[in-house]
Amino acid sequence: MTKKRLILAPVVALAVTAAIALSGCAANTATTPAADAKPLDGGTIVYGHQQEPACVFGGWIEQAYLSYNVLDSLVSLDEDHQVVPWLAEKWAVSDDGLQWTFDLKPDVKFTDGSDLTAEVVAYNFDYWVNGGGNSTALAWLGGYYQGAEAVDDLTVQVDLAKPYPRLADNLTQGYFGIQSQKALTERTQEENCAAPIGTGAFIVDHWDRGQEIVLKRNDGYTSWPANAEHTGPALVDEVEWKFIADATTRVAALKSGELDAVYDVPAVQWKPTGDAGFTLEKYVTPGRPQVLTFNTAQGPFTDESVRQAFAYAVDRKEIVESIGRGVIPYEGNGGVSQTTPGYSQKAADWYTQDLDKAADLLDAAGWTETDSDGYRTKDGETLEVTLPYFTGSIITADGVSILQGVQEQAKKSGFKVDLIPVPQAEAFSGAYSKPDERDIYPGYWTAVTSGILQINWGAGSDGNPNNWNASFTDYPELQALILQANSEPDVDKQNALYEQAQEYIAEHALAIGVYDRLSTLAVSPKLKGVWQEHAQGGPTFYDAYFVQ
Amino acid sequence: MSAITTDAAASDLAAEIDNLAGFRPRLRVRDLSVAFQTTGGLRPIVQDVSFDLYPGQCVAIVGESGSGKSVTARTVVGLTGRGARVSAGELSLHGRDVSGLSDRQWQGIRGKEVGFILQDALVSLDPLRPVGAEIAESLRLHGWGDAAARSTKVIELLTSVGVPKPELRARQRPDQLSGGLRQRALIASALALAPDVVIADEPTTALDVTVQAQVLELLEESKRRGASIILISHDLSVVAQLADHILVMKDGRVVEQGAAADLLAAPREAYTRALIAAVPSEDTRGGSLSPAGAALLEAAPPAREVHDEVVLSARDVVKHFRSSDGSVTTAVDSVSFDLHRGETLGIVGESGSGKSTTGRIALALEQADAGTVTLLGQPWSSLPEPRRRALRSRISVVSQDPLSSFDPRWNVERILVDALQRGVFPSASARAERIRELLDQVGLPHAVLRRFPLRLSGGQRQRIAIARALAEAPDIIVLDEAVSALDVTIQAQILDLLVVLQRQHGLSYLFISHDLGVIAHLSHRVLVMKDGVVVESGTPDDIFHRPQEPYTRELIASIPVFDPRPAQEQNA
Amino acid sequence: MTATIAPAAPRPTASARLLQLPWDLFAALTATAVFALAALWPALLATQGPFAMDLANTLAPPSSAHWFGTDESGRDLYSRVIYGTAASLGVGIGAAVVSLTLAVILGSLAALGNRPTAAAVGWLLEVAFAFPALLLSLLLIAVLGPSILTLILAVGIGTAPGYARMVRGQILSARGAPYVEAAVALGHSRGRILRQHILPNSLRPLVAVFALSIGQSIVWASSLSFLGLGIAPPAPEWGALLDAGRGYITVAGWLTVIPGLVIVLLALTTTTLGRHLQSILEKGEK
Amino acid sequence: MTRTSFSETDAETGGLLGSAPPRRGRGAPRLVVGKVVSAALVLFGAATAAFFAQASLPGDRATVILNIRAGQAVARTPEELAPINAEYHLHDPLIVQYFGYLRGLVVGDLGNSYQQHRPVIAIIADQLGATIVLTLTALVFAWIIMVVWVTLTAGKGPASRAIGGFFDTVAAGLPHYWLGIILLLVFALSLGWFPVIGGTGPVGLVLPALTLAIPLAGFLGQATRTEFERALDSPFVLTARMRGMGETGIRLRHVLRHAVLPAVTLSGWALGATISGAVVVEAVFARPGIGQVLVTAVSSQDMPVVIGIVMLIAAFYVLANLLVDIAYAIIDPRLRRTS
Repeated sequence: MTKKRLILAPVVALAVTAAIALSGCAANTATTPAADAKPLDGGTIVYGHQQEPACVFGGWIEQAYLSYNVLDSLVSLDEDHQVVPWLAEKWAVSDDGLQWTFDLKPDVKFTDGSDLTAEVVAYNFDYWVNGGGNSTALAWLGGYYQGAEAVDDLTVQVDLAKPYPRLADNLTQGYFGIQSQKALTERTQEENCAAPIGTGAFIVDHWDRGQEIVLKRNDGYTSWPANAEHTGPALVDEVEWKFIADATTRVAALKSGELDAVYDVPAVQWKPTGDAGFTLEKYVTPGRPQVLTFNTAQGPFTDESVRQAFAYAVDRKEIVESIGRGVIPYEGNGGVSQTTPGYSQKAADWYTQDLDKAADLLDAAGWTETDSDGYRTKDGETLEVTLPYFTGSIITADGVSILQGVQEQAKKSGFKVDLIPVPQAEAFSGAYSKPDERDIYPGYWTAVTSGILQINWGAGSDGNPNNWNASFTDYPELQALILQANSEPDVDKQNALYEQAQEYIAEHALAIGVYDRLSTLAVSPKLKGVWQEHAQGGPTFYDAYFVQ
Repeated sequence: MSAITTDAAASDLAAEIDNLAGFRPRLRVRDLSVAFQTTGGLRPIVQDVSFDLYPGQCVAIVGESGSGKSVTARTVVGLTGRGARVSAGELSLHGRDVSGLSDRQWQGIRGKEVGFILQDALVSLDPLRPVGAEIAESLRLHGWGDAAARSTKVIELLTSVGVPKPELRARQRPDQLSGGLRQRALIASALALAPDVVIADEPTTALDVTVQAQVLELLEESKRRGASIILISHDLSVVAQLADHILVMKDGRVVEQGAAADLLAAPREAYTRALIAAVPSEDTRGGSLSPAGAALLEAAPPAREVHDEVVLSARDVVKHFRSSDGSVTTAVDSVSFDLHRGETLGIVGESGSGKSTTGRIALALEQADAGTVTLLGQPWSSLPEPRRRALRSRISVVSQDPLSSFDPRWNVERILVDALQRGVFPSASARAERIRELLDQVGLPHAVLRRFPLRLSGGQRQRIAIARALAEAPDIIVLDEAVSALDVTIQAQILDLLVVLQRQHGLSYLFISHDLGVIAHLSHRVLVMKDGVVVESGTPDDIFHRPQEPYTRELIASIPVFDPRPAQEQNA
Repeated sequence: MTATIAPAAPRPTASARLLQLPWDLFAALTATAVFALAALWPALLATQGPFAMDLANTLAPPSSAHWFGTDESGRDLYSRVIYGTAASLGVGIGAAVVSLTLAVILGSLAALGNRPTAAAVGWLLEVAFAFPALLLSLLLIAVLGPSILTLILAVGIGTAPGYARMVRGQILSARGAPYVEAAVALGHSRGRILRQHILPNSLRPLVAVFALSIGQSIVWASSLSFLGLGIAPPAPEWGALLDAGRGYITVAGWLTVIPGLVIVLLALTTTTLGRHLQSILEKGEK
Repeated sequence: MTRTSFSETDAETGGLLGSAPPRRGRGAPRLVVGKVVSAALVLFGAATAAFFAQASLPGDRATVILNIRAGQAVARTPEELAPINAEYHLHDPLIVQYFGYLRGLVVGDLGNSYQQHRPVIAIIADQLGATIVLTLTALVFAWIIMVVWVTLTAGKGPASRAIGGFFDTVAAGLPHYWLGIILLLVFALSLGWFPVIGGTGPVGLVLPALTLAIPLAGFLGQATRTEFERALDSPFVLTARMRGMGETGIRLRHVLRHAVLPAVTLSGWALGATISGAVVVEAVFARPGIGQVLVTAVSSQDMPVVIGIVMLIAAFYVLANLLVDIAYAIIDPRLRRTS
């Protein structure tokens, strides 16, 4: 008897385990505090984030998220997409649009005790653009920025080569946090990387690599942005910014109460998490959405008809909506996302699935034959296109499924799409970055304004091509529209120009949008006041507090 | 024949008388049968075995491998094994029925009321633990004293079985002790709680003859102190030393039983007679050991005079071995000998005496550090291997374990064909004819050609090994413990075969064995080796009757006296 | 002691022999047949194509229409598992071939090469052991790009050192076997002994190891798929299926549990086959 | 010359399972010198292999360094790359870089991370503790599971043998990440017995360690079971029974010690190899550890970190095997003197 039981034990255990695993039940729900629950003083927010960057600041969005809580920028973006004061109390631009002056808040101190002065800010500008400190800043300001200097203690002047009326908007992104000049010059690169010195609401206390960064409240905080919900130091004592790569684990830990807030809730978890009583924050990133940019310099997509055929072949909306489960918004616009100022709905609606049109266009382009697998051919050559995508940070798991949907639907019209997942190392080493290596490039780029079009479509100069132009082709007409828009001080006129640029992209099918990039948060109901930063998303803990 | 029934009836009567006298058997076994569950159904292993064991008495169970003697002994202590079906008319210990005891109840009996001694302590004591711990365990299991008392008792026990320096030995593992010492330790662990009944299952098998004598002496002593002993052995000469009553088992049945002296002197059954006749000794030399061998010997050419021609000659051969700690042992030290044509040169010695190494050097499988070996008058040991190959056909080998000397992938035919040189037997038909001839010579049916050695019996394998050794009609065969692993009747057949083959082909044998009886039976001349040195050499007559060296004398004295002739004849 | 072996029983007929198979071997053979069929002729077993999407029926739990349920794109998991058999088995077998080929070469050199060769190969093996196999795979994949071939190479090379040591051990032990000495005593040349005895006897156990190695390789390969280094999705290779299902574990557990069970089943099958093969070979031909 | 069955079985099982044949001594001082030299050679080999493997990666290392700092995946101009190439001497001939690196190794300088701007030693030191704790705990768990399971099921008739062996095989064939996810799902998510993200505390260690331990237990169990059953049939076991010893006593006091020898050898190998499993487990359970750092470093071509970790793992492997030798000698003292 005992022997039998002994042998049965693991069998039973395995069966139970399998049953529980199969049922996939995890019915944790949050205990929602009463509506009139009292705010608590202090406390520690345990936050689960996806990716761990190498440094707290830099040109990568993962760094911007952190920087935003530690470093203050000159200006901030509010909910209504208006630029509001932060370290700069006010700012002005000269009539020719070439000189910007920022008046700084007085008596602001860095957490290393040094003062925030105009000189420090000017040093920061230089550090971003010329000192290699921030490549994204370089991408934005390169070609415009000439120099920065302190006019007096609290007034800094930035000189531009060409007018850039939306400079302040761009400066609201987390890449542009102001650091202590003293720290930048006196401390080692390693120290600044791990714990940059800013004037922000939180101070980097320590970093357990691979695990978490602990942020401590800056008790002497005086420089909150105008769009903050309260004044004075942050409300919580501490933020444990944990790195948990696996989305399922993150959400589960939130549900089990181990985390107070998590970043990036997968589409499939969205509704259940909300139903379980957690606060959901969805932020649709402005800038370039997840678009498919065609290589118009080489390969089958040099032919506009083929590009258009591809756009007609795929029901992007259906794919995004079923795989995105209503959480991920469909985005038809190949230029900018629906939350970007100057968005063109017309460009977004340019193509809807029409298989007949796709077939006609392909016939017209000479891809008349069909091989045994159903792929179109021309002169014995298969209509095969390469679509490499960078796994990990750029294309999420949901994104991969969506691309597979695109592949499957394009197949019906005779396109053979080769999906190639490219691991990070390969991506960063410049793989699939040349015209002969890919036909379609999927990718997003967060931005505050439609000025992103210049980064994505701007023409390069001789010998210095614009590597960020994924079509590998300069379109002078498009470039003219964008440049004109960039320097147009009137917002409505500027937006109209940007819309024209998007329509140009749509008309020539240079790129087609697929879905909008999201920054999502799920927050425990006992934690209030967490909001997403408005320039490009990500959690802001300055106003956050616990309730009973 | 009605002898057995009469005998059994007589013993029943005796038992009854004993009972009345209060002299009851310690162990009473009636109609014990054991069968094992196999895939092909129940297989009977022991059938209807009955015997009594009285205080101070030694009952011996004799039989060859597979006869069921060990199973009988184990069943008596409830350790028959998995899948066994045991039935018994009676199985009682001290008058208490033990046939239905639970395992836990048995645990209380084993070691306390019944002691058990197995063969070779090297594997019968836990090789990873000090012998002292093993002995103490016997005490601990039955709640004897505390740890300190037990360790004192262990020393006492080791002393009582004649282990010198017991404190040191108790801390050593079996592999650090000599064969004699560890076997004594094993006995000490079995006798720790002075059990009334001692079961000794092949207690001397694989032991050197001198150690065997010591072990028998210890058993004898424990018997004198009143212990009852069940002695299991395949070796009649061992049994003859100790047994009061003997059961002869064959195929699970008792073929004959009776008082030891009577049974040995006047065996009633043919099987018992064959067993007795098969024991080789100095007295059997020149005669046959097996019934089949007798006919063969008669048919074979008569024994020839040993030729003067020296076929193999060793001069001052030395061989050292380096051990792990860097120390050097001399395995063979200045050994010289000549082997003549048609002669059997016996090399006898205990384990570690260097006799096997000597054999391997003679075969040039081992390179001597000094000295030379010549074969048929030609250089042999000094040649490099490629140049030796031409001469290899002149000398061949039969080892103790033929099975491992056959490539396991090959059947008998392939093994034998492989031994034939293409040059000598160029055609397939010539080879086929030759191997059939070889099988005839070693007395095997041609049907074995398709079989694999693993599927053959030990005797058959050894015949194949001999056939292979004969394949190219060599002048010399080195036989290294070639019959040691065989049952006594099979050994007898092989020894007879060897004699016949020698007479037929004029073979010279270098015959290496630890068994003095075998050496005495077969050899024309004998070398006695000890610690790598030849201590004495001479004719068997010299060695066995007029040993010169003290070591030889000790060796001869250790041979169990086994003379099945009736006592009065012996006296005469 | 030599046990007397009973004369061979009359040979049972083939069908009787099949019925006498141990249950685990019988189960393993059945599973092998199914796996082989799925690998060679998936269309026979699958209910639909491996990539066919049904966007109206995503993440459906196992049902009579979709035995293993559907994934986030409404693809039928059962059909995908069936179609993935070829790739997974291919990786397993391919890696086993690569691994054992390398192992035989390196192991033979280490056991039979002259002193410097043996020492160098021995050192190489030691380094290979000390070098994390995962890193080796990462680097290989980084150099060659993820593909079935890379996966085969990565897994094959990663598991080779262990088998190489085994081969070396086998050869060394075969070289010291009494039957080799018997062959020397018969006057056979070194080459003949190597050819006739040492190599066949030491390499024979590899047949069983090969079967064991297939299962291990598939488990290994699926680990690499988990790290995003395997065959590119949406190819239905099992490791890739597992990896793809991971994100849905709490809402659609079957996407992870079932491919995992299939991998375990295959590993179990090959191990069982290998074990039996080994014991058959050890027992010798009957 | 009677050979015992024991000395043979060691070589046999050890050999079949791909482990080293039991090492035999050659006298203490020579042994120590030999061990040190061979350890150094192994480390040298591992470092060399890691260096050249990294160097052979496609793509320009400076581009990678720059792209990661920027979070971009684009081609870079020579002007952009020049400062990086200068900083890390990436334009020196490979052989010069190699010898420069070796020189650093000899003096114990593993260099600085390209991405974290920190000394590699510091990066490794940060993560090492968690991985070592995980690995050792897993090893202990594996041994406990294996010993209990084998002791309970080995040599108890065909049914228990089949079931015991079945579970060994299943356990050994479980993919780490799959097992990890299932354990997480069942015991953390559904039952809530363990935290989902354990961190480095003892409670958080249980599931990750089990994830590594269960397959390892199956693997060790396969080797041990065979030996266990062989040992159960040994004469000394019969002797112990005849002494009145019970089944449990025999299994634990006598048989186990003999049976674990191959598993001890395998453990040395497993300790070195667990790192691959650790990577996966660390990912599933969001644990810090060297595995994560390794994957990140490889994908960011952070060569100094990669080589540093390789050196560390190689050293760990060498150390583990040394410990195995010692453990072996403790369990089987015969090896100390046999030749």
